[in-house]
Amino acid sequence: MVCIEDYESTFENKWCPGCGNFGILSALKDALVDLELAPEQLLVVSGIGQAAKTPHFLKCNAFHGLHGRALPLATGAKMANHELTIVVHSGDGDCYGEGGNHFIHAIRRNVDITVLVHNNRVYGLTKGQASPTSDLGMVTPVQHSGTVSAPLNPLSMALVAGAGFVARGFSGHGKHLSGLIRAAVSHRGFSLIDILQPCVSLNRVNTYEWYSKRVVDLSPEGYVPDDLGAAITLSRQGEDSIPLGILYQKEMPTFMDRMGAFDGRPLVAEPYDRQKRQTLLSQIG
Amino acid sequence: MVCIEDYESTFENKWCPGCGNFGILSALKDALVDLELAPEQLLVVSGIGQAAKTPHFLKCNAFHGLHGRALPLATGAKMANHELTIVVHSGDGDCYGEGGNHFIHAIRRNVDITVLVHNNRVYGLTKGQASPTSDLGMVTPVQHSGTVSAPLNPLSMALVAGAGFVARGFSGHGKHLSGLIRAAVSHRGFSLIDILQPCVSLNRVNTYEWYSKRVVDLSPEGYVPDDLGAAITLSRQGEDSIPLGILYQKEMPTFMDRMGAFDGRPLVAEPYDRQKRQTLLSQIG
Amino acid sequence: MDIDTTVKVSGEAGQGIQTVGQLLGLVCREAGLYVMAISDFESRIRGGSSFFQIRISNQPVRAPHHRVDLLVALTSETLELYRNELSPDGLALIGNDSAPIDSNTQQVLFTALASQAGGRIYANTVAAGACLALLGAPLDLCQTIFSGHFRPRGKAITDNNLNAVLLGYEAVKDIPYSGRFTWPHDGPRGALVDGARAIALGALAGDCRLAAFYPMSPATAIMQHLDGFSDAFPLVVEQAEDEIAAANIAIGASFAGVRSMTATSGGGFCLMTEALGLAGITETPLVIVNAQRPGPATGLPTRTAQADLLFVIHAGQDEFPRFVFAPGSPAEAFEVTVRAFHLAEKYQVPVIILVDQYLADATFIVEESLTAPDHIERFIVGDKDMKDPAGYERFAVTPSGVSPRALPCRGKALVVVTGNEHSRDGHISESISDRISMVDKRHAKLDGMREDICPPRAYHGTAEILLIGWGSTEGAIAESVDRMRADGIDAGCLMFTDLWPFPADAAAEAIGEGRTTLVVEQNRSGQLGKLIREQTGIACSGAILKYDGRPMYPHEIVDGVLPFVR
Amino acid sequence: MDIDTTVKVSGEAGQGIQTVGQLLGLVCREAGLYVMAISDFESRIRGGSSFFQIRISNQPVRAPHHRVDLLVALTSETLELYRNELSPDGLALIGNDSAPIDSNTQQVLFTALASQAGGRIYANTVAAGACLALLGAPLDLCQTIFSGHFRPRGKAITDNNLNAVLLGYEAVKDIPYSGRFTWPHDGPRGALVDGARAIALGALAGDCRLAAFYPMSPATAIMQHLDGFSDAFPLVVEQAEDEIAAANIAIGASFAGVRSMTATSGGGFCLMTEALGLAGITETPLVIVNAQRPGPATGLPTRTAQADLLFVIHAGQDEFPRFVFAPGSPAEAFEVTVRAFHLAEKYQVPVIILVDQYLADATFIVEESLTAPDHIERFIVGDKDMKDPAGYERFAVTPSGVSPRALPCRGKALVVVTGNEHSRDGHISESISDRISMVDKRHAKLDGMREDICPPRAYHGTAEILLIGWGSTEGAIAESVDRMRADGIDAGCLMFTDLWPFPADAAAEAIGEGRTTLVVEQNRSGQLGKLIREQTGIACSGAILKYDGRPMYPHEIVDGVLPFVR
Ligand SMILES: Cc1ncc(C[n+]2csc(CCOP(=O)(O)OP(=O)(O)O)c2C)c(N)n1
Ligand SMILES: Cc1ncc(C[n+]2csc(CCOP(=O)(O)OP(=O)(O)O)c2C)c(N)n1
Ligand code: SF4
Ligand code: SF4
Ligand SMILES: [Mg+2]
Ligand SMILES: [Mg+2]
Repeated sequence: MVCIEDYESTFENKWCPGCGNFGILSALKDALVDLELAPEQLLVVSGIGQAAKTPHFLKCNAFHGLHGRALPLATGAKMANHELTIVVHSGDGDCYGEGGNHFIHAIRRNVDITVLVHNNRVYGLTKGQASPTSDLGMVTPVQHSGTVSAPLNPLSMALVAGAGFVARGFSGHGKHLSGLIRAAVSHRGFSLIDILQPCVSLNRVNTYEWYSKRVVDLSPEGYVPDDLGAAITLSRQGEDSIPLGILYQKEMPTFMDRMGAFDGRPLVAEPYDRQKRQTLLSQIG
Repeated sequence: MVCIEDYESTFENKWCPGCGNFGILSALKDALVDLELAPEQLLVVSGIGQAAKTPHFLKCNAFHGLHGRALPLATGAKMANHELTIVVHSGDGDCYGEGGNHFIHAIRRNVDITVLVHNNRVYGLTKGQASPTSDLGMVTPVQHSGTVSAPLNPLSMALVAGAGFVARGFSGHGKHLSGLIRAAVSHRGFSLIDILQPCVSLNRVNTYEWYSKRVVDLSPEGYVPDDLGAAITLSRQGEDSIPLGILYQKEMPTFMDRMGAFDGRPLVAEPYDRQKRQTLLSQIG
Repeated sequence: MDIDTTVKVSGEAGQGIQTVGQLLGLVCREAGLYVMAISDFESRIRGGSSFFQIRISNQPVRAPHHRVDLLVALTSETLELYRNELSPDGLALIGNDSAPIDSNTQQVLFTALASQAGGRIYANTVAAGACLALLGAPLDLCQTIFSGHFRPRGKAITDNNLNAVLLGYEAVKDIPYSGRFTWPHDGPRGALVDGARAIALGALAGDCRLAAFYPMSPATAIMQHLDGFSDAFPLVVEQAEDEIAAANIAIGASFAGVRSMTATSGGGFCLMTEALGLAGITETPLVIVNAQRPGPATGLPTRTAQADLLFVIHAGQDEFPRFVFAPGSPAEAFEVTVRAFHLAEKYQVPVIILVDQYLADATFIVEESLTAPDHIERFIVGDKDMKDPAGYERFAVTPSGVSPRALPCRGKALVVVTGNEHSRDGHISESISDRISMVDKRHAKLDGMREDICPPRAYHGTAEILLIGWGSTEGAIAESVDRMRADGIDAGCLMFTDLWPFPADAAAEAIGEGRTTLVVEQNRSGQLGKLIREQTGIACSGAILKYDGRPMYPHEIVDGVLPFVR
Repeated sequence: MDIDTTVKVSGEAGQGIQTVGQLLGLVCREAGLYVMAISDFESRIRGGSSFFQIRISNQPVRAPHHRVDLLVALTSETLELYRNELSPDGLALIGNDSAPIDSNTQQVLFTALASQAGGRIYANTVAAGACLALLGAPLDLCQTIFSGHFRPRGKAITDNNLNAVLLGYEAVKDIPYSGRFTWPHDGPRGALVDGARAIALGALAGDCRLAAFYPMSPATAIMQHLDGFSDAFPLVVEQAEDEIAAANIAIGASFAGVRSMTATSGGGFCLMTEALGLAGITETPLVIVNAQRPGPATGLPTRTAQADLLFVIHAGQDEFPRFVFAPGSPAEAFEVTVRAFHLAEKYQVPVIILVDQYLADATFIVEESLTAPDHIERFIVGDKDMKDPAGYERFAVTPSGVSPRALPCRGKALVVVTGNEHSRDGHISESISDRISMVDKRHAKLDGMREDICPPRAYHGTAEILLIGWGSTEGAIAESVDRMRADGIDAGCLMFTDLWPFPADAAAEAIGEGRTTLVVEQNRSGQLGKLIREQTGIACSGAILKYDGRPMYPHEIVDGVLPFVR
């Protein structure tokens, strides 16, 4: 039996009081407990940013890597040991800005990992510059006249890139979010949850109130997430009503399925077959 | 009067005989001539690859940069001098692989440049490895059992990223392509033409014949490229019938519009106002 | 020096400590005092422990002091952390949440007073008022500065802050403090400028017109200042999607004809190294600021280091000429930046400016007047300068290695450049002769570049013990020299700003032989020491190395020298 | 040495020149001859001028020869380009499109004969047949090799090729050629291996299980060979979206417990430098091959250089221990690669293997037997090795600097790592003491690492003139020494494979003083010379530098030495 306490870290939490990240962290713990996943079975990989600090505030195996590079790190770890359960925590800058290329290509690979993007629509850790999801015109310390680039739509991107699990959560709806995380981790293949996360210190536009007025839970509406076209349309919907839930889910062959694992065992568990290597070395012409 | 000869370069062309790039090159020249654009008014920017060699085979101003980095180069040049007409030549690896992140974000900026991607669905210059648009399962020298990642759909990506001009051309349909290029260069804002380009040396799957059987010109079908939803649907269509033409076009404020050019003049043409700088320097506290 | 006081204001991130610091600095400046202030913060937005430390003097000060005379601790954690830094007759002010521990500690109810003034958020202003009162600052001066500072934020906020400063000022009236001094009324000695702002001002003066960047501490502040200039000047400041884009945008802009730059720190610089080579082979002027912080990788994002010297000198595959400069103060950072833009265009090469978190964030009174060049020499040719514009060759071979540079679409001359090796016309060439002539041509620039390099600056340069440093440690090293000399130790120093091309002859001459030579650096291996040995054959006698991410203090250098004193 | 013949086959890209070369090599090998072959190609897929040049001898050969005895020019352009390399009694075979110009030139209708054999595409096989006949190779040997080579491609293709080889063989029967020699029947002396294949084999022998890469000449060939092993061995070879991803995938895999690598060239290496630092600070083993080519930027993509030495030693912000190795031959490349994987895990550091296009593509007869280690020592701990797995600390401080390394999700011990500076448990720490202890701990590894470093290898190491080189020029330098000694010049050489940590004491001792020391390098500035001076204080007397992108030939070195001969 796994319980919440198993996941409690003694490491001091460094987020601002009231930050939406707390909701994500506790939804994550709830989901992990529900999934009966023990800390030693979990690897959390992250980039750099406030979101990416998550693994320190949790008891688990952790690789807190470089800004933007969580996905390739996680990909490599999964390839080495496909028995790992890997959850990636990333920020909107980390995943869609610096790491945008990896985002697209990790989806193409369909590596079986879960990606939780704490989308606060701002660069938190570096003190408030615009992120790829910041509102057009948002004023920041380095964009004093407001941003001039249109915000990126991560869900649409993930959908057209071919992701088999695309969802949106809200850090203010913990229970719902925890359910999404459970579903995402259980999904075989690449799963993305873009999580709306108020940054109480630096984003004065997209606040708890702003979101609370707009978010709409898809499931009571009877939405069935099996139609990619419908999911894309939904993902493009204006910001007056922001759908929460699984927009699209479809199981597809994963990277490991397509690759054909060497003999079913994770690479890391294979013995070193000296004989076989020597035979090859002795036979080369 | 601009004529084709103005664009003839004496530099030896290094593409393979029969390569689809020749069709693109001549469609480009035709379009430039039709646009009455003289070589000295044109800047061609490219990354690295067979496609990216294009500017050498043309008489024009040229910046043949780094693999994957044509878009930021072009963006910088446009910012410095927004009177430049900039055409980017890139490959599927260059633009969607190494340069994937710039692709998304250049679209978000809506810088007024034209991007021609010679999409041969293979890494040409490096001798035939898979590209992001290679067919799933394509066998290559480094993917001896076939690729395991799903191909990327550049048009869908561009559409959901918010591009205001998204088209597909075919190097085998020169006249049609030349019309597209004309339209793209005339479009105010970021314009993308993904050009189907047979690589006769290294891609044995997507040949002239393969394409010729599949491509369908949109315009005789009465398609009007003003509905983003319809364009996305069209872009996702299976490969039995591959639509050619402008999938979507919409003029939107460009980067320069939103930024508000300093006083209408290109940055490069502004005088150095010493007095104004000195006043600021003398007043700082 | 009769006034030399160090005040440390500490607390959590988000408590407005930087604002207190800034205001203290402004009040001192207005009175005609010199200040030198450093900032210390963690990589977080709220909570934790951070401080602002300001040294106030009636003489120029160019390094922080390790002994604190007045500590204003807004949290009990920071009181614990920093009380051991108090000088014997120093004083600590603490707020409600700490209990006074000894006679050097006095409680002031910052938060309660702040609430009185209009809200708890004014606690920092209360603290500033208390602090200024203890130092003996005239109340009206404080009020003038505070109201000037807050005016842009509206009357209500200004009034509340004025209330707060007054309450703080009054609250400490009866607290005895030996550090109180008589304030001059001399008016400002100069501007209050930190390294980041100095670089931004230098870029503006140097006619930079495009800055592309990706946010990264401690470089972001430079871009923030530049962004502030972009309404009034022809200047685009663009946040890119990543550092690779930032560098390539800057190169594209430079190619198209404007002076351009980017600024980053180590990790971002890594990502720019390929573009650095592109600037090198296409001979496109480019200015890159690398504001160093401790690494490797993310390291200590908000701390300081001098550990990228050898990296930036060798960054990028193969070889190409570049300049590397490391200014020692905000005033020099301004100058070096202006010079960087000039030299980048003169030689058509990339220029790297190495600063660090300490210098970027450290505030100095800059007495030197900051001047914009009368004229910007662009080293650019147009059709009118050519016999045959149609035959223009971007990479014409010249004895200096510098080819006449035309701009694209500004005339009949077509400009063709490539990151591949090329012939003179800019088209790809794989021929042996083109390769050799292009490598030699690029290499040839080094001769001219060396002539534009400044030798290291000596201070008591013939002393028995010679400290050798580079960049931002200049103030600390110079002060350590003064202190040692005052103690009868014959110490001097040699400071390098221009590090590449390395001024080898000047260095060898200045260093000479037969005395104790110690490099002073903020890295683990003594990089300047290695460079000196590589370039001159001289092995220094030792090294004083600090790599904990904190600024170098003069006393640490003195301590490091002592074992070498005979 | 009674047999020492150099054959050059030249023509357009796409004419199958590499195949001719490969077959010539196989035939020679089968007969028991030694060969050493180089490839020269342009950055294009069809057309242009390229060649394959093979040196054949009955003695081991380890460098190319600049005089061509037999030139087979499939195009008139390449005849023009290379005929001046013909030795006085050399012979050029030309096809239909060139006219014989002198008595040294003979026409063979390659294309016409090829059509006879089954199609114009067999022209290369016709040429191979002609070439082998002129050299005196036994026909049956040729036929055996050719049929073995083509068999996998089906009977029709095999038959056509056999026809073609025969037609070529017969066509030159009456052409007089003084270079014909008597072929031994000794059987293979060893395998025919180029540097790229040697590294791939070394990686396999070293138990590499994941290779992530982004295609880049001249490194791609390594990955191509590895990909070929991935069906039979537990090995994933993955093409990444870019080099940043490749390096991070490799790091992720290594962290999760498998030996991993990536391979690239300069521009890609630039993009990996940030990840290199991540491996450094997280102490994750990583092997990176940098196959050098001339730069900067895209440079000469298909040519060779040795110009990244100082870059890879200093790459990445701040400082962290790493190994840098540059093997001198395919046999050594194999060994070094096996060793790289071992040392990466032993010290938990990144290891950089520096090769270059020349070595990657150059084929040698490797006589040394290539052996896989009996046992792979992983230096990994599990719960069973710990008193208290729950208290496991990934970065425990030890005297060697190496901490017991556990793997994630392989037991109760939780593994926490970060690219930020950290405390022993792997969590972020900004404290001064953690920072110092972690820097010192990482630095401490250098002591152990130095013990695992091999000193430079001397050959006539006490000679009056000492050539000093590194990496792939070993064969050329050694042969130049032999030639000079044969001419009565007292020359010797010192070759470095292990370059970092630099074996300073061994180097200083081996170089000594008072004689002529010349670095021989393929870069413009003499990087090894700089490194030696930095590390030992010894300034070499001169440098023989070649930077045109072409391999180093022994005679060029001899020419470079002559001015120094008294
Ligand atoms: C290569 C590199 N570039 C820039 C940075 C600086 N940096 C750290 S976090 C961050 C952005 C954080 O934004 P986001 O990913 O949205 O995370 P948040 O803090 O908002 O959760 C940046 C730019 C870095 N660490 N490394
Ligand atoms: C940083 C970097 N990585 C890799 C390469 C090697 N490279 C050159 S071109 C190319 C891919 C070419 O493919 P594509 O962009 O599709 O262009 P094509 O040749 O097919 O037209 C690669 C990987 C490089 N030059 N630079
Ligand atoms: S800055 Fe924003 S995202 Fe970061 S911890 Fe504070 S509230 Fe959360
Ligand atoms: S390799 Fe392919 S893309 Fe490149 S020139 Fe040849 S045919 Fe064209
Ligand atoms: Mg964010
Ligand atoms: Mg391609």
